[in-house]
Amino acid sequence: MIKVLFFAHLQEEIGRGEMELDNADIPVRNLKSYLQEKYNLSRMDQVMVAINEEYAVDDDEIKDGDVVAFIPPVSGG
Amino acid sequence: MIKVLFFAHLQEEIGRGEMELDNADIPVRNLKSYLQEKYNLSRMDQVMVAINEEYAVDDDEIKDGDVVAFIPPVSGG
Amino acid sequence: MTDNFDIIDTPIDTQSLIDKVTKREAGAITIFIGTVREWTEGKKTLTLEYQAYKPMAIQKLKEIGEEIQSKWPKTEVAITHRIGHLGITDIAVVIAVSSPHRKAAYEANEYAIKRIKQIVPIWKKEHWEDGETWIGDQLETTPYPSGKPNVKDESND
Amino acid sequence: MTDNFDIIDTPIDTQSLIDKVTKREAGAITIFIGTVREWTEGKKTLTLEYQAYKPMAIQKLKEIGEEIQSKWPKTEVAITHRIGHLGITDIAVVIAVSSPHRKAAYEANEYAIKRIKQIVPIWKKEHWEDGETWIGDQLETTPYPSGKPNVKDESND
Repeated sequence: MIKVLFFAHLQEEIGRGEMELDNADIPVRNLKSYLQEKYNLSRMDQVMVAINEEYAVDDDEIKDGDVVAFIPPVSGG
Repeated sequence: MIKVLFFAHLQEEIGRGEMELDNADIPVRNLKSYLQEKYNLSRMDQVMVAINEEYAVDDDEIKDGDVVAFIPPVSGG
Repeated sequence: MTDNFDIIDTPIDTQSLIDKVTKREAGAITIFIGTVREWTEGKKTLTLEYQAYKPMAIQKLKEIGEEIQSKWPKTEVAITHRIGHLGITDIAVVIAVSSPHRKAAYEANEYAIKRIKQIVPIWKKEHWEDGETWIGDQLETTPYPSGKPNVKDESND
Repeated sequence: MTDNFDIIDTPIDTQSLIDKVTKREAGAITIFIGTVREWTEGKKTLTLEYQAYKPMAIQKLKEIGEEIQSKWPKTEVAITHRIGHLGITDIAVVIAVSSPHRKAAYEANEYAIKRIKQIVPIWKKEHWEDGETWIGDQLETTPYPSGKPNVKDESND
């Protein structure tokens, strides 16, 4: 099981801020495509992914128990 | 009559912060030399003069009623 | 100095950040206060809403502090970002930097706000008279080819 | 905005300066706080004493505010300098600048402290363990050939 977090416009498009999935042992890229298609998400090419609170790249492998966060372009400050 | 103000090390060398003089109608340069000699003032080449709260140059004429301030290098902030 | 970096949902007390960085070795403290501005490029903001991925945001603020102390030795850094609903003139972020000398205090402070806008997972939703939008969402900037976000144009730029 | 510029002999309340520059048009406020540092080039400061030619100093602070508003439009500026005896970590000067955008707020703030050190008639006397000296007196810098003081090396430089 992995925990997936969504923020900002993604949270609104999906209708919730987190979900649990059993898509472990796949690269970030695949989870991204899967969710993009399933929820018809917009602007996913601008969205970063963090695994366990650290920025990850598309090739990084998601492991069982990971917390994966989808991070749209930040706008704090 | 003119009023003359001294600050910082000049105030301490002269022993007071202000005095009244009747040296009107002379340029700043002359008042400066007069006081430097009379009180044996140090580092007068670094000292600025203000007439009525505005920086003046050596050629500026001091007029009756002026307030003349001797301003050592400033060190605020 | 973990508690120098925080995300809160209540008003930020600027003085408490000043107190955190005040020390006998410091001759200069710089503070940056980001406030909610009413007008941005002709659009009137009514309120703002900030959302954060809080544990990661605090971690990233802490990393920014470490970057600063590495680049500008003998500095002390404190940053608090507010989340939730904010009105015009409300404070969204306060950055405090102390340093023995002022040049480092200015440079490090400006570096901090730039880095916040690059790497800290906080999002702003603008509520205008005619609608609302998550910023970042709206900017249509270039994607992140390197896997790292770029600096973007934001409220106090 | 004359009352935005002041010389006082009591502790400076930073928040009051923030309040003076806060406005709906501002997205950024920068604050500079000059504090009394304990060590300067190996010498230990015990206390400091600041003296001002008060009416001229307030006038010069006001002029610095006008220079800033002319160089960086839509800024608001407030400066208070403290005089008298100050201990280590006490605040000597606070500069607050607000601006719609942050770049101007940083630049204008740094400009203000530089100008204070050039043109505002305030003097600092250092009280060390082994004596006391008026700073400026001690620096042996070049004279002012142009009739205008130069920037000098000071406490928070």
